[in-house]
Amino acid sequence: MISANLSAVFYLASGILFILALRGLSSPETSRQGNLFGILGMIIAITVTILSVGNFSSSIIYLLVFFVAGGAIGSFIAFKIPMTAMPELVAGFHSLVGLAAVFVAISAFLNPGAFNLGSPSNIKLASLVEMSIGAAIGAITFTGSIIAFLKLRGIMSGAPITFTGQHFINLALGISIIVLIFYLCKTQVDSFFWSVIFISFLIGILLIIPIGGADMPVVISMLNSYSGWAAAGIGFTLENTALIITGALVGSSGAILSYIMCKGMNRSFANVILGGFGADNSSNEVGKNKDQKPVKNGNAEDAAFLMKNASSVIIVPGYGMAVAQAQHALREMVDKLKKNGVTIKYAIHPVAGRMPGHMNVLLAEANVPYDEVFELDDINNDFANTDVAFVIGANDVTNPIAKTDPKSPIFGMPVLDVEKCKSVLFVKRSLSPGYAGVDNELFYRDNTLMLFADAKKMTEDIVKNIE
Amino acid sequence: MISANLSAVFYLASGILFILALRGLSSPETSRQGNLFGILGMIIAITVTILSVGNFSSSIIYLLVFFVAGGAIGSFIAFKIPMTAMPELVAGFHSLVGLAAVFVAISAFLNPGAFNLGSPSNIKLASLVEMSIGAAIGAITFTGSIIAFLKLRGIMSGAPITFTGQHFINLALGISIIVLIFYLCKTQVDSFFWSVIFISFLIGILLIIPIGGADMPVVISMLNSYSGWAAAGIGFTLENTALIITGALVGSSGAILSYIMCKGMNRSFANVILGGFGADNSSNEVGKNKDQKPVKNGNAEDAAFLMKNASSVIIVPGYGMAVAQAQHALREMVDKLKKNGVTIKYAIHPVAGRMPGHMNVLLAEANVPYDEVFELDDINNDFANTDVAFVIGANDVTNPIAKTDPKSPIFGMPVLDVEKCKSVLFVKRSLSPGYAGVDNELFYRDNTLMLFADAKKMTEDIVKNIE
Amino acid sequence: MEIDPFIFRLSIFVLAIFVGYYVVWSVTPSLHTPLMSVTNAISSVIIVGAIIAALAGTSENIFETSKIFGFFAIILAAINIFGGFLVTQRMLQMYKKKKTKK
Amino acid sequence: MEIDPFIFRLSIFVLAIFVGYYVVWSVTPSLHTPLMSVTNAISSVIIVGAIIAALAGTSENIFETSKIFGFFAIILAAINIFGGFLVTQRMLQMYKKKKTKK
Amino acid sequence: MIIGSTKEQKPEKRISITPETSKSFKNLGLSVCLEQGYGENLGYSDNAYKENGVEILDNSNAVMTKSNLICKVRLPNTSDLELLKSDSNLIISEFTDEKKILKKNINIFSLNFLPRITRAQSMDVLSSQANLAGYRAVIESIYEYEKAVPMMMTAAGTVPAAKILVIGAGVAGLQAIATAKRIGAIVSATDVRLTAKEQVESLGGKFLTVEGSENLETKGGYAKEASQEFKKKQAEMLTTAASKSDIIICTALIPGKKAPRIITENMIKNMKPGSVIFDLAVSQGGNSAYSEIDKTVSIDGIKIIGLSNIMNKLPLTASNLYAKNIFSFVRNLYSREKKTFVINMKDEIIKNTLIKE
Amino acid sequence: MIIGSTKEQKPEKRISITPETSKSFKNLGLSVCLEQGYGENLGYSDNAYKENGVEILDNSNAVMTKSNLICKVRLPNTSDLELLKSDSNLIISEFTDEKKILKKNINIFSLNFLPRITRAQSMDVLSSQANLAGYRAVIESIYEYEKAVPMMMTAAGTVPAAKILVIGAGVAGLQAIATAKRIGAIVSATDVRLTAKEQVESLGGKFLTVEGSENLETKGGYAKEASQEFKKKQAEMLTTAASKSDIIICTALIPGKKAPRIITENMIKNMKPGSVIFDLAVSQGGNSAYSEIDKTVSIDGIKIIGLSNIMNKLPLTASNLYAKNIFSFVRNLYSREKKTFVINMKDEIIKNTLIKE
Ligand SMILES: NC(=O)c1ccc[n+]([C@@H]2O[C@H](COP(=O)([O-])OP(=O)(O)OC[C@H]3O[C@@H](n4cnc5c(N)ncnc54)[C@H](OP(=O)(O)O)[C@@H]3O)[C@@H](O)[C@H]2O)c1
Ligand SMILES: NC(=O)c1ccc[n+]([C@@H]2O[C@H](COP(=O)([O-])OP(=O)(O)OC[C@H]3O[C@@H](n4cnc5c(N)ncnc54)[C@H](OP(=O)(O)O)[C@@H]3O)[C@@H](O)[C@H]2O)c1
Ligand SMILES: NC(=O)c1ccc[n+]([C@@H]2O[C@H](COP(=O)([O-])OP(=O)(O)OC[C@H]3O[C@@H](n4cnc5c(N)ncnc54)[C@H](O)[C@@H]3O)[C@@H](O)[C@H]2O)c1
Ligand SMILES: NC(=O)c1ccc[n+]([C@@H]2O[C@H](COP(=O)([O-])OP(=O)(O)OC[C@H]3O[C@@H](n4cnc5c(N)ncnc54)[C@H](O)[C@@H]3O)[C@@H](O)[C@H]2O)c1
Repeated sequence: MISANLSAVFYLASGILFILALRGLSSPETSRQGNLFGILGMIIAITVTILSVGNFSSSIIYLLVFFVAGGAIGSFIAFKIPMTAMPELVAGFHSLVGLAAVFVAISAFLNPGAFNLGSPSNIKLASLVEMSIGAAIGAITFTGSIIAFLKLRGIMSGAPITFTGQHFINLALGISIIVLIFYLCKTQVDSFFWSVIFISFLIGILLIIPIGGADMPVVISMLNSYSGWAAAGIGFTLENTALIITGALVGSSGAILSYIMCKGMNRSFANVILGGFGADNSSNEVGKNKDQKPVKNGNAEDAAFLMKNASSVIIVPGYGMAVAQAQHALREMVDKLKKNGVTIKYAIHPVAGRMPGHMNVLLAEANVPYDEVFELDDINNDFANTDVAFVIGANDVTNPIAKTDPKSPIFGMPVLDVEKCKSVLFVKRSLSPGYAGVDNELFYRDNTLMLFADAKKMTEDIVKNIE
Repeated sequence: MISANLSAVFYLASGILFILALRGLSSPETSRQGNLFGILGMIIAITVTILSVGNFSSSIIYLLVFFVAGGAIGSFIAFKIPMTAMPELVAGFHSLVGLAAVFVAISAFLNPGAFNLGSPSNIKLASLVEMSIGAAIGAITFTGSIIAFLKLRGIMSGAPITFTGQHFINLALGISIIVLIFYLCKTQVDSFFWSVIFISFLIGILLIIPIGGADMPVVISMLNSYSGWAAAGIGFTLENTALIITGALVGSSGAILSYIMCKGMNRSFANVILGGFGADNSSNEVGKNKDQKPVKNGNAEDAAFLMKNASSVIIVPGYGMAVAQAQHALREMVDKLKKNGVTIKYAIHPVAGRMPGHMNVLLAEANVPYDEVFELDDINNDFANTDVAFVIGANDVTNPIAKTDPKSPIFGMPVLDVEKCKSVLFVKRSLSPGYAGVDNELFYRDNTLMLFADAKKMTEDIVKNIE
Repeated sequence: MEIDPFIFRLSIFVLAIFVGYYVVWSVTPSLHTPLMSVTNAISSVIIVGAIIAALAGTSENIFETSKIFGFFAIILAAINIFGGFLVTQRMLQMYKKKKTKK
Repeated sequence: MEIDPFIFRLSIFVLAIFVGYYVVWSVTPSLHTPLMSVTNAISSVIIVGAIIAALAGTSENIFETSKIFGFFAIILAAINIFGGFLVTQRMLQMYKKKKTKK
Repeated sequence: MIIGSTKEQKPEKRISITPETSKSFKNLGLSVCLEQGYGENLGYSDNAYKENGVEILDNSNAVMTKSNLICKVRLPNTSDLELLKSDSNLIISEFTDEKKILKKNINIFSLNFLPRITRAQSMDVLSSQANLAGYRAVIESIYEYEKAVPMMMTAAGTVPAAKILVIGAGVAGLQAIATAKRIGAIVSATDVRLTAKEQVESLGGKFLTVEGSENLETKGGYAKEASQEFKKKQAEMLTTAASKSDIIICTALIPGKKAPRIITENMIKNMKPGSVIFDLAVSQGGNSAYSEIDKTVSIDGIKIIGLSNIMNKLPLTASNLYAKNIFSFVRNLYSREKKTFVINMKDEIIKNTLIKE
Repeated sequence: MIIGSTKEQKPEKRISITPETSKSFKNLGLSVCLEQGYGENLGYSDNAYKENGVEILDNSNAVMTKSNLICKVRLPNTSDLELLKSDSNLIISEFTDEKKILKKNINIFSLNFLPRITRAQSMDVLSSQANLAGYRAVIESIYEYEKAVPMMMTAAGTVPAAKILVIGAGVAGLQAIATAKRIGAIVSATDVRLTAKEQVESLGGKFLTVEGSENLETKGGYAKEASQEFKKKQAEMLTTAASKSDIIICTALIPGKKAPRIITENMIKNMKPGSVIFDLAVSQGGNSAYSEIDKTVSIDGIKIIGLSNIMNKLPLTASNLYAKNIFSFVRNLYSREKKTFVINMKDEIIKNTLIKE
């Protein structure tokens, strides 16, 4: 059993470790260290709590049993889950945090004495408000995360589900929660508390169903933020600094992260969060194709990260580079990559562009050394040993359909086997086809990242992100 | 008279306003707003303090008189001081804050009862430590700032003053302060307190004299940080949240700022702060010339800022652009500036470069439209109406000595009158002369900013900083 | 004239919000997912509340309803703690710089 | 089991350090000087202490030594407050975007 | 199967089989025979061919009688044709409609009739040669132009950049634009096909659009003949453009028709003395007034150059590409299983190029 | 004071006064008189001159007798010289050491002897003409070269980029490098002056350094003659370089000496057939073996071109710059106060250019 002061100091320490954890995670170099800080913070928080409660009765055995059981389940999931299922996993985990917050609030409500909050039906008003808010937010997080999980897992359709009056209903439910809390404080009647939790479950569902699958990452981050606020609410109830600091930290960083992600996707935050509104005209046309085949939509920072960390990159220029006059920016990008120790080659397809030698003219203008420029026959075998193919404004000349479909108008044309690279980046403005008018199935491959933008603009942005 | 709780809330509010103030100052768009936040925070802090002390005796009249007197002096200085004297002004102001902190500490020491810290000779130990630290740091800030002020003002030589054993003496003095505080706590004897203050005054002087004039901005920021820590120390003594928050804020932000400034100057933080060490080999050779005429040394961000906010810029390329092969980067920079609404022209001197038409070849390669390229006769009158001349790797062709000194080897050659622009940016690697071997006095002009770097590198960096 | 500890907590809360705000501003997009997952793991600090709920109080009877909720909360939070940190670790493994690089 | 307010203050102090750390990280170099000057102005919040020193206490005698120090501190801080904010304002004036721009 | 080729008649300098393609033919399972001294004028010795497995025969008659497939640039003369085995094949590029030779039962393929489909690109003689023609037309014009082309700001004053106007932005036109741009000229171009605008701009040229113009592009990517009204508007636009131009390169063609007359006497009269007009379309009737085949006409100090076979100015490069085109065509015609040439009329390429009575 | 000029003797096509400089002379307070039909061959009509205040005289004799200062490209013939007033002035560029004409008391200035000082740059004929020569040498070489220069990766195979080697990186050499680079060649260059390396690289060319070489630069920026050892090393280096080159442009000169012989018979033997050597130094003795003045020699399929007056290939631009050079020189010579030409021997420019017995 340790003194309240000492435990408060330790809670502060664990809060700071969490800050350092988030800070670490914001750059690849320090990220693993950040994670360790987080673990350390958590260990301190748990140990201090156990010590400060100071109840070493048989309960502690049960506690350990439950803790180990949970830990085992968590570890099992963490090791078994495939990397591609990350987003839904995070959503699933969130729901647990939300539910845990609800449980803690219920526990406090049922047995306020244990937390020094007064006695049942005579709970301190401030605490009552705090725990209701904590429980409500926790409940919203819980059901919201479940819906997000189902959508991402594909169990529920990813399409936004909207109906008229949606926003109105949400508003009404929100207000009713406030009213209920008010009466709860006034009367201390149990059923108000349960109603708050129930309605919050409902709100969680209603909030997330109108949001489309593509926006889920933002939603997850938003739910993350909610779980933080819930923890902070409980923290106020329990007068626990660790919960307050961490809750506020998670709450605000989650909110900011979702904002940043919206910006990265060129979506308005309000649109995403208000779901229904955004949903009708959201579906980011650029990223969608008629058949709704999914494409991976990246941005300049992703591209910069991938190429910077590659050991070899092959540049495949096409007519789009010429249209955008991106050759100078491209050259600059290559210079930067070389400084990062990346090996670069240019692969020129015989008919890239709209004139024989089109690419050569432009690359020479940008002073690309001739010995970095290779024709198809000389480079086609290299793709398999290359980390990244950077396809800039080229399309037909990479289309594997030329090898497979005798009916296609480009059948028989030799093509650059870019898809053999570990990753393929396509810079073009949309999913529309090239000169020959045939769709390019590479866009939908798993190892392809589409960078939708004008080639010059995108290349310049990538340059900015390579250091 | 308001309750302690209420005033604590207001102090929190003013702390937050100060945070917002600093945040605002980190970008030009929000900077003025930031300043307003700062003012607001200060008003709240002062009002709340007066209200919470709740003493409306005649003292308050004196208080107002002193306050208004100080305010008048401050305003007068603020309006009269020439813009060029900014750094020394800030240093001067710092000394005042330092001294004020010392005074407050003394006041608390003399009359602890008024602050609820116990009674004279029986002051709470924690408070005693806190106030001693506050007073010590305040005293260091005071004398340190005075020295910085004198150096910047030119009253004292800007050269670093070093003597052997300097660091040793500082260390000894530092230890002695700790020892004194220890005994002060033990015995509560006045003289220990006074000794602490006196020795701290000495340390302030000793810390700053070995630091060279060029490093003063870093020092000022460091002293700023000290004044913050002093305030925080006093804040702990007075149990005042506003002082604690603001002190910590100012303390850490000042430290970070000095670190950032060191990085910007490519100096090591330790070198600057440990003065003596750095002083011997510091003098940043690039920035110095044999006669020690001062040049203004800028970086890519300054250049980007200046040009982005200009309405017209004339580019003056010379041989250095060719050597660095900076034409492509230059073109990109110009594109960015145009997007920012800046009008751009290129001024080509007839003998710029090392071959007739040298610049034309390179600009054509970078696809610069011919109608933006002007020969000397056509553009020389435009400089006077232009905001910025961006001279990239040119030297002789801008040298006004050709107009004035018949003995100079370039006398009689027509030159580009870049100095008539509001600001001139020179990109070159050093102060060394050009082909003709004559020094260029423009480098030392007031409206010139030297950007020492390889032309390509610098231009690329500028591009990064234009958004 | 003691200050209510609530005010202090409020100050701490507000300042922590600022820290949270700033700390993620500069995150690289490729780290969005790991960051999200570590934040998730951290948010299971709610276990602190769960532990109190499970252990605190006078009664030795661990089958009291309020305690049962506490124990359940502990399981949930523990899943999250282990799962969250481990998964983050796995993700970060992928970002290791290649050894082939100088 | 009340917590000593000092701990709270310490928490606040530490968090404020973090905020200070982050808030200036991204500052443009051209704003270094104004930022320095506004920080300087803000640091004269020490005036809060000065006011307490000047007003507080039981004695009505304003010529008590401790009060005199307080009043002097007020003058110094006031110079700084007005000077600091006004000078910052003046400096920022120079950064106004030109009107000729679209 | 045996492939053969004989020397072309003067002035044609190009050849159809290079040592490099001989080797490719051999790898395909075909034998190659050539007339003695076949590539000498381009610096390809008989030995260079022999090293690649070519049989060198004494004279063209021997080649003609021996081969199953003859590839040439132009139609052989009648006497040579008579020597061909019946059912043998002949691949040429220019086919000048001489009915008589069709009497004998030989398959004549003219690569000029290749369909513009992606698969045929590697055989596309029109493209490969037009591309070089565009490049060389600029070199020829600059050679004839008595001023410096790029802008030079020098101590002795400024040399202004020459203005080059390219008429027709097909394959030749685009390469002309690229080349002119490289040398430092201010380049503008015009075409009747609207897609040409983006293409011209992708090379850094300026596109002169005829106002309110329809898009005169056929499905195959070629141009249609323009309406009278269009021609009038185009003429107006070009009159000012021409008067500002120092060099005009004409490349406009309409398949199967006479080349459109675009540069008029009037436009030329308004041009500056010293200007140069290069008419690549001269053999199809010419885009410019005054232009004459294989002559340089001087009108008021303006040179109008008409060169019928500009490929003779870079015969080596032209032959290399031509030989590759021929090889790609033969590879498509030859069946490795059947070890013979298969005339598969379902193949669009073969159907289009085979000349029928 | 009256300035005059007469037509040059064939084959020189350049002129010394253009309508533009006539105007400048007039503004300076000088009168200009010219022989009838003076600028006709370049498209400058007599009217164009008259509009700028020039007096057109019937024949050259009239001009010679009337003028106080004659400016020309080359020395007038003896009979014309006889007509000059005594104490009159003559500005030319090429001075071919003909002692006899100095008998008469006229001041002859040869712009070829200008000091290389900054102030003289606007009069520097050597620079202004060498610059154009460098440009044109590349155009001439490419015209003669029977392949395409830039790299083109096409459906019919890749055309490799031509390799161009420039010998001597002075004014002409640098412009040659720039021009070759523009057209898309792979350019390398060599020189004896070490500062040339940076300059070559500043134009995107590759510099071939002779190993362990001293810097052979004079104070004036010119080259010194190289040592025997240096020459040997240079030859070794160049033998490999030449064998890989398609076009070689020679521009190496040493003032007052015969041009260094750099490309040897042996190097030429190792070059590929179809290669081109352009010897700009041919009139000073030539940098290349086999090169002959105003002839194109063909050795083993390699063309060696020697053109003594390459300025005749772009006489218009050359004249414009030359006339500006002359004008700048006259402006320096003429005193507006005294309204006469002042031969101030303290002026380095005048001292150096004045030809003394
Ligand atoms: N080389 C020749 O001589 C020649 C002559 C005629 C035809 N062709 C044909 O042209 C094709 C050449 O293949 P290719 O891969 O070079 O070109 P492509 O298949 O036509 O694809 C070019 C791609 O660039 C994108 N693009 C256009 N403008 C862009 C911009 N500003 N920024 C970014 N992307 C842009 C377009 O997609 P978005 O619209 O989505 O941006 C387009 O899909 C072949 O089909 C070939 O047969 C060649
Ligand atoms: N145009 C002609 O035909 C011709 C021929 C011969 C001589 N010249 C003479 O050349 C001069 C031309 O004037 P100018 O102003 O163009 O050149 P300049 O006076 O020679 O100045 C060039 C400046 O560029 C800087 N520089 C060199 N490399 C650089 C790099 N990589 N990055 C950044 N800066 C670099 C150098 O300073 P740092 O070393 O400090 O970087 C140098 O001071 C005149 O004096 C002219 O008379 C001209
Ligand atoms: N898909 C392929 O495999 C392939 C291969 C090569 C070329 N092409 C395309 O075929 C098209 C035609 O190329 P081409 O060079 O063989 O054409 P061409 O030689 O028949 O004509 C040259 C150009 O002249 C233009 N023209 C005709 N009449 C004109 C007029 N009155 N005024 C101005 N311009 C006029 C035409 O539009 C054409 O661009 C181009 O778009 C080219 O890109 C496609
Ligand atoms: N300051 C001025 O006003 C001014 C004006 C024009 C030129 N210049 C400078 O004068 C210098 C000479 O220029 P130029 O063109 O008149 O010189 P040039 O015509 O006399 O010689 C041409 C080049 O040949 C080189 N050369 C001589 N012998 C050689 C050998 N054996 N091997 C290889 N190269 C050899 C020379 O170094 C020179 O670069 C250049 O540096 C130029 O920049 C200065």
